[in-house]
Amino acid sequence: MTTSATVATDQAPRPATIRTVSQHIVEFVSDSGEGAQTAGQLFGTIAAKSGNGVWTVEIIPAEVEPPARSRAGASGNRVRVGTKEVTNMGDTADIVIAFNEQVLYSRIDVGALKQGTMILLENKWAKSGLPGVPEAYAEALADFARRGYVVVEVPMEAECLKVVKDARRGKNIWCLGLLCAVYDLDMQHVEVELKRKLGKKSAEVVANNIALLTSGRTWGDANIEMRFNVPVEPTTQTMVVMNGNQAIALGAMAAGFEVCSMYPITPATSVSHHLASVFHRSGGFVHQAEDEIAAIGFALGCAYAGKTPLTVTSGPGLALKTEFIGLAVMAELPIVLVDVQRGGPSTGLPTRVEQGDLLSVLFAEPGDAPKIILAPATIAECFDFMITARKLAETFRGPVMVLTDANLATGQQPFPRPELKEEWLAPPIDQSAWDRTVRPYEWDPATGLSQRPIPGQRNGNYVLTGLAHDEHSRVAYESSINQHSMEMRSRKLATLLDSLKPPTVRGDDTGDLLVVGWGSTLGAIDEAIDRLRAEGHRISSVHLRYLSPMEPGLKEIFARFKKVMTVEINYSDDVNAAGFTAQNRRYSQLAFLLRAQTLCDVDCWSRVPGSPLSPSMIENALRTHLTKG
Amino acid sequence: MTTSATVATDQAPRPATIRTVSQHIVEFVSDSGEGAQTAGQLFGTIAAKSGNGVWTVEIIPAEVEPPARSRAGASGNRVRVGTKEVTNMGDTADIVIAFNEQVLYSRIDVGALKQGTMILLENKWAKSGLPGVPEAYAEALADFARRGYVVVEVPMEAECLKVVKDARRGKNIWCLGLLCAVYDLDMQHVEVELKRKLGKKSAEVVANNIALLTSGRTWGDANIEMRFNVPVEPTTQTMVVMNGNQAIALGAMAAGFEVCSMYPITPATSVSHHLASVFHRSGGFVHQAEDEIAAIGFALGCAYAGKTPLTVTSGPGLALKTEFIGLAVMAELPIVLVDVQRGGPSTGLPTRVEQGDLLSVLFAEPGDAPKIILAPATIAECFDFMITARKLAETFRGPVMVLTDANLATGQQPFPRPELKEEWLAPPIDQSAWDRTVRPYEWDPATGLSQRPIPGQRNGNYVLTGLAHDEHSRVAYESSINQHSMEMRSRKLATLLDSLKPPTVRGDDTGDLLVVGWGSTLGAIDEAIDRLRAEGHRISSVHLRYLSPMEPGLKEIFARFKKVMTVEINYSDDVNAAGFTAQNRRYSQLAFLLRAQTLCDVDCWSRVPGSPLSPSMIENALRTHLTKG
Amino acid sequence: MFGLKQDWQLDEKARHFVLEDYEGAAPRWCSGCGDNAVLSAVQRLARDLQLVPEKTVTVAGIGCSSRFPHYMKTYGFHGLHGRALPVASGVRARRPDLDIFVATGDGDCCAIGTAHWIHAIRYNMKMVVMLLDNNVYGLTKKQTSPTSRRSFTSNTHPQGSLLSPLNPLSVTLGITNASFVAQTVDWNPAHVYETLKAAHAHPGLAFVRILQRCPHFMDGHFQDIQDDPSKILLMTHDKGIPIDPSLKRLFKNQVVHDPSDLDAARRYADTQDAVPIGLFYRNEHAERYDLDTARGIDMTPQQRMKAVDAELDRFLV
Amino acid sequence: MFGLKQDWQLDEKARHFVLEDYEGAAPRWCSGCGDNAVLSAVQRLARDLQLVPEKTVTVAGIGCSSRFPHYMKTYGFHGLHGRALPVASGVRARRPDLDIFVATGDGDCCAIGTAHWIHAIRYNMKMVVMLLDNNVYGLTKKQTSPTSRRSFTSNTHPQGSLLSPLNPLSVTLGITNASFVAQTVDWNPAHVYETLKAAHAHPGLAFVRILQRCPHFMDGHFQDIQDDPSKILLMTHDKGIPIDPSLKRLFKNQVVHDPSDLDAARRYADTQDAVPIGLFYRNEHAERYDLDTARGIDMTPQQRMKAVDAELDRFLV
Ligand SMILES: Cc1ncc(C[n+]2csc(CCOP(=O)(O)OP(=O)(O)O)c2C)c(N)n1
Ligand SMILES: Cc1ncc(C[n+]2csc(CCOP(=O)(O)OP(=O)(O)O)c2C)c(N)n1
Ligand code: SF4
Ligand code: SF4
Ligand SMILES: [Mg+2]
Ligand SMILES: [Mg+2]
Repeated sequence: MTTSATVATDQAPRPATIRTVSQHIVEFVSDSGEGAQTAGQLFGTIAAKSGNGVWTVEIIPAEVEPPARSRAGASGNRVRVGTKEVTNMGDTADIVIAFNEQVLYSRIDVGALKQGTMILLENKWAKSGLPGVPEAYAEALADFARRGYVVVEVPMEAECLKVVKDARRGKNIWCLGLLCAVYDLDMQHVEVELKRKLGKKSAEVVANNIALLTSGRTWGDANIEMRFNVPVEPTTQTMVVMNGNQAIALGAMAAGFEVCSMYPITPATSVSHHLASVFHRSGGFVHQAEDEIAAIGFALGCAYAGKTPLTVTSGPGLALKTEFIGLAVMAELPIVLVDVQRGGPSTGLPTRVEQGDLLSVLFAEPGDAPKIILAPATIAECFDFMITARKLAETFRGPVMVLTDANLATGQQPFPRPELKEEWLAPPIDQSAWDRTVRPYEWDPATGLSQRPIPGQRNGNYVLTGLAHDEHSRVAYESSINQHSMEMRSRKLATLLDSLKPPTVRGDDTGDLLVVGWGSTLGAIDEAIDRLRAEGHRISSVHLRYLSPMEPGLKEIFARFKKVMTVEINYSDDVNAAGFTAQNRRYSQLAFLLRAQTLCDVDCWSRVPGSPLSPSMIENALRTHLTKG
Repeated sequence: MTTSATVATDQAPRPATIRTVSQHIVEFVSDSGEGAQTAGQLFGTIAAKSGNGVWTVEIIPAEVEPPARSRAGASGNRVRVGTKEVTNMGDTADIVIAFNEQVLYSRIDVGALKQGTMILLENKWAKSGLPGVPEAYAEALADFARRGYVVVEVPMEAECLKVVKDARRGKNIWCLGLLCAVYDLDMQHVEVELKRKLGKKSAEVVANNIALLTSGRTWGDANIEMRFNVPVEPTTQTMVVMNGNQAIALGAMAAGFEVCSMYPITPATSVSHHLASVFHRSGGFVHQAEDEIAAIGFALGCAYAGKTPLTVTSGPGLALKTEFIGLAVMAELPIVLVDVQRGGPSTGLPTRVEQGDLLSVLFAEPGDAPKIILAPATIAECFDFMITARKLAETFRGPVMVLTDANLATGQQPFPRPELKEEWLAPPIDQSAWDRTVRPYEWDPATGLSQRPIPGQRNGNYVLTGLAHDEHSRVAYESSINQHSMEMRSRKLATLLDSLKPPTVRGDDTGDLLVVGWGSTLGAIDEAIDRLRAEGHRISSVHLRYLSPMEPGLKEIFARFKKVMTVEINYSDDVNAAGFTAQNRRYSQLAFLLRAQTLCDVDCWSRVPGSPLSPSMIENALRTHLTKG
Repeated sequence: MFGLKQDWQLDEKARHFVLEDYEGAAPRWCSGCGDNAVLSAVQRLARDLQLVPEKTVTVAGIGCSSRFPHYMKTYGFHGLHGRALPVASGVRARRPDLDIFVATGDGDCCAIGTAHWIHAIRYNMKMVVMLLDNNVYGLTKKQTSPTSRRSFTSNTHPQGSLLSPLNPLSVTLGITNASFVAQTVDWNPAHVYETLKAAHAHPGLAFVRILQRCPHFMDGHFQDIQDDPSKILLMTHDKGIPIDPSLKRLFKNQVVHDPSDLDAARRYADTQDAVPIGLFYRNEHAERYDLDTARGIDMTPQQRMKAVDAELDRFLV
Repeated sequence: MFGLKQDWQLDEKARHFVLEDYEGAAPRWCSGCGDNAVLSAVQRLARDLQLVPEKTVTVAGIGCSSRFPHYMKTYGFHGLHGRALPVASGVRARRPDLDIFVATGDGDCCAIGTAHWIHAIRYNMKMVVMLLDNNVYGLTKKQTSPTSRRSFTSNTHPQGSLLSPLNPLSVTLGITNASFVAQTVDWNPAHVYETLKAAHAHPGLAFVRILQRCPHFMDGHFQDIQDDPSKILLMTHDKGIPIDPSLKRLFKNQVVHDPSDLDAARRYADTQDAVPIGLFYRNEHAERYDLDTARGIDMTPQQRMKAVDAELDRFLV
């Protein structure tokens, strides 16, 4: 963040120590509805706009309106800012702004704090009239001290009440002002952003907010000694900042999708919220169907009629789509399905992150159902892969599954603004006459590829069917046709595989340990490995984007390392726990695939904490493996 | 078959050459509705009752009423009889009784005939008034001669009309009489069986049928020279004969199931047909739900209320149950799901055999959903495994998947009559008070096992949920609970695995090639291997019944063979076909699992002909692998 | 190109279609199966209306009746059991230019497809939906269907089915936004034809239940109604299905029913002593979801890109 | 042991249950959420009827309203979105001894659960089904539901929803074998209570639609009806829901409606200008599938084995 030239306060600032840091983690936590999420997002946007790297993570309670002052009710945002690109949520927070001590405990529970974390804590609870509250507050203060946190008690509400009547509504902005002091931000920039955020709100509301912001800043300047500066590196690139679901929505528009057919399910739904608010501007529409089966059925109707559709879902919804995905494979209908993975199995942890759907997406359909599976690893890739996915779906005539997760879905990150290309858009529906000598499934025996007629194309008439069928799409009764058509559908994967390059190894090409990952863990894995390499460990990583077909050359890469393991956010039996052995153990999902694929003894370290893996969790796990041999 | 002492005919038999054979294959084929299936079944039953080994395979047209005289319309039965137990459909037919030459072609197309096969062919077509028919018939006769088949033209309809007015209705029984001549059967036994089959039909109908039977026999004795004898080995065992779906239905009753909740789907439905006709006698009922989702939902309601339910389905229906299976795993509800596999993907080949659902059953559910998977390999096992499956479901508190296929479903085989045990039955629903100190998911940390309260049990009250939950079944918000409960559910598989013995190797313990199979292919694989061993090849086999957890000790067994491969009826890329390599190739389903599990380079030979694999198809494929090295 | 000026359509005018132009693969239904009669009615209708074959799409689920698309020489979608209606809705969504016919069975529509049936009626997207109701599961060989009569003995209910049949008409008439509900019988080709013609002309989803004979599994099931025309209640009205004078003579049991009267329609749908045929209800002004889903199909690539660019800019840092 | 002589039940008589005995986890609904009112009505009803807690099962799908089972101290099944009714039917199938309450939301029941809703009504297995209809998807944070009013702005329809709301009452009343259909409003505890009491007493499936406030996402949505009792049409009848005199005074807009009159019930269900509350329809003699599914529960192991042995013998060679 840039250091502000002037300080917009009517009070002389206290002299402060400014510490320059390359990255910093701030959390806002409040009861649900108190605005910590908004304040966090604003802070992230301001940081990004001033040129910092940023990664934000939403802190979301599981219930709509959880009880006040409860661990289950914590709502807010973590914002990690850095001089360079920030690729993940990082480890422990440097500063936490907490509206009460109970929501703070939910962060302590998940290990978000460390000794030395500075806590800016609302202090009104000390004098609260609510039964038990002052005691709980006092107890917590003592506990925090024992834990080595640096607590700054802040009279948030009291200060707000000096400016506005309803403190609950403005506390978040006041705290943003407080942070402006800590990071010595340019208040003009901040005000611009705040006003933009307030949008069409009344002049009075805007004035109130500015007053709160200023008050927070003033109080901070007067009362808080620590100052941090996260320097900015100059860049000429135009950047955008958004979360993964927004990136998917915009990517879908840029890719020329015109139909998103869905049924609401967390954490996928917000893709369609984003789309619904703007899709019509580019001529598209969101169909909210009566259920997930109808959603994909509707989508495949669109596909048959010439428009490659998008459908977005998550675990339980994915399960319901299984039968139709099988039809899409069998009848070779292009469709892009985004699965925003959440905690499973079953309803599981609906708002939490997991990478548990890989095997499901690969194998769920009864019978052989080869399909393409992609996994973006960054917010920018969420955008880009939509363009790739639509092209792949059409070229390879079938479903393309895009796996993201709750971490990408809600994580915000700046990335270079994509320059749209007309070729990204879907071409208009071809209505020229079809060459009647070409069969509707005229599979190229070498590639399995074929062209499909679209209703309206004269002479193209054919009847699509989920039954085994020949090149004419006629129901096949002979066994040779079944074998052949299965082969043709499978061959498409081999064809795509042929065009893929082996993944690049990050770090040295040989070494003691190679870590393989996929999806949202990219940044955290890289950061963990960088630390270990800095310590001198011979460790490298590979991150996969194509899971089906699996990227080529892995066996050869693996052979150059003493040991290979995956790091994943899904379940595996822990070989160190009593009763599990290398024999009876169930592996994490990518590890399982890689073992079958390469026959290398690929190990895994995986966890299902319902939250992203932090670099240090990974670092510790890897260190154990490095020292074990 | 026993040689009859007296011959029930009023005409002196022509002297005949009797050839004694250890096994023989007879096929009946007709247009749909002409009764070849009934005649074939009767023939099989008679053979079984006289003490022969028998295996029957249904020949089913894909349509309800396919066109007459068409390849697609062939309907009938293959009956393989033997002195010893018959474990599969065998290779080519020795005798085919065909009601017209076109349906015969459908058998020729699938390679069911060989040079020397004797064809007993209705000859009325030679003089048919239907346009083109005499020509087609003549052409076929010439073709059959070229192919080296031994054609005996039989005036079936003409002879029947001497006895009854409507030949179409009786031809099948007349042909059965014909076969009685060929195998010189005891007509008294045959008549008893025929009468039993006719059940409560009128005396006139019975008399007509006996007359037709006798007429066929007489004609055969007078006109057919060949005589075969398949000797019988004496046995003291009481045997039953039925098909796999009947065995599942009876096994379910013997296991004490009281609820079968289903939605019709071929080839699973006949399990419920069998059950529906008799289930009420043992106090059970079949619920035909509005769809497969409701079927399993209803079943899980029963499970929650204390009755372990059965549900039966096939490919598309299985796909629809995915979400609920995930819930059954998560909430640990006992249920047995029989998947009678058919050709996939999608609607695929609805009446045909495939082993294509293994990976789907294992992995379909989003998130980690460990479950038990069994695969019976014989008709007798279809019965037995129902008893095992219910016990496992209750002990391990979760879904048990039983994989059969269209081959087992409709194949008939005699097996020793099971002696029922009361302990096989489910105990009555426990309604005694629950120990209130025991939590509803009080997982034993070492095994993952726990006991569940049933509504009606005082103090047992709990709310089942598909959300991540703790031992109290309370919704879990902490990450450690998620990790722990996932581990507990996974541990159950390790616990079961501990109690399993490594599979036995059939043949020598070491050698050049080990063949691994599962499910209905057992008999055909064994037969193929026996032939190869007889030739001196060092080849053995292992057949798996537990697919999850996978049976133990495989890696050690595999290590003792130069090469290991699976034989399966599902799709794999053929490594010998252009463009496929050991690298880009997609493996058959068990092979894939074994590779991941053992890291051995398990090869595979798999095909999707929509019919069972014959011993000689397997033999040829294995021979290639043996000679390759 | 669709959505743009479609010059190529001009030469369509020169084409003339005969019955054969709508005849696909040879039907594989049993002889005497009522599906045959419905197929030929649709083919005749297509010919008479000169529907452009490549602009016509038949959509079906799975079942005997759902083999329908294979027997039309148009575009067709033979999809999944129970899921014809979502697929047809999807086909319609961006293609106002197509003619859509849906064939669905009583199992397909009223059992596994129930949710889609209810919601498709509500969406009211323009298409003709033919419920081929033989009161049984045909393709899977005689199981009870929701519309099977009580005590019907099937393979899943060998001791007789337990519940009274679900009435697809009264259910449909209970759904908000239902806009065209009719019933006919496969064995009266003239009435089938006129009913489908009216259905095709309707601006919205036209739901036509066709009592369909299945001689294979339900031999003689509708025989009584067939033999005794007085068991049919012919609903007539000048806003209803046009009735041939011969029909008027055949069906003595008649009633004048105004298809805009929903209350009366619901009452007639419940008729127990006779089978009402004709138009129960029509509302040409019901909301149509397909008018919404088709918005934007004419947009140029430039317009689309401009819009996406503008959206992207909102996220600039 | 269930199905056998249940001696242990004798000492039940000695037990007396207070409200607390039905109170499970502390409700986590928003304050002012109508679900709270319904929960407390069910708890009071259970207490007043002295339902045995361990013999009571609440079943739900997924949604805010579907959290219901967690807040009852009975057995409960919080299953899958849309699938409460098949599960409840399964619970009922072999357990005539249990009391079953189903809580389902408008998305749960009328969108993803539609097929089960229609068929559960037809099965008519004894249970109380409470449709908690807030006209929105609550748990997933404000998407349009099938019962959302037209032009409702939600996250999936920020420009306003496109269709008129599906009327769950008219649909239910169109289903063959519907046997109890009522409507009430969460903000009138007395009416909710009496309606649920009548529902519980009904021998079959009692379907109760409860208009339910969602202050979090639908602030003021039902305010007009709440503020102006004349916007409610109180249906009264001596065979209907017992009406407290105070209600009679509150709701001036009344009509006497005989709940055995299906035609009239359907007409009232379509009422546009007011919200009818009370009993639309009741038929105590409708077929009950649960009477069939429970057959054989009393059979002894010996009887079962004998039957299986006999079956096996039919397959002897
Ligand atoms: C998901 C799924 N479940 C079940 C089936 C099996 N199945 C095919 S058609 C059918 C019912 C056919 O009845 P109906 O819809 O009335 O059509 P009909 O054959 O009578 O014309 C069933 C149960 C299937 N194909 N897919
Ligand atoms: C298969 C599946 N699809 C979607 C969801 C996400 N989901 C949970 S609740 C819900 C809708 C809730 O609306 P409603 O049923 O009206 O209940 P309310 O929250 O309003 O009480 C949805 C779509 C899910 N859990 N499972
Ligand atoms: S089985 Fe019935 S419905 Fe199916 S084709 Fe034959 S007659 Fe028609
Ligand atoms: S969001 Fe609405 S329905 Fe859900 S608990 Fe809150 S008020 Fe109730
Ligand atoms: Mg039918
Ligand atoms: Mg709702």
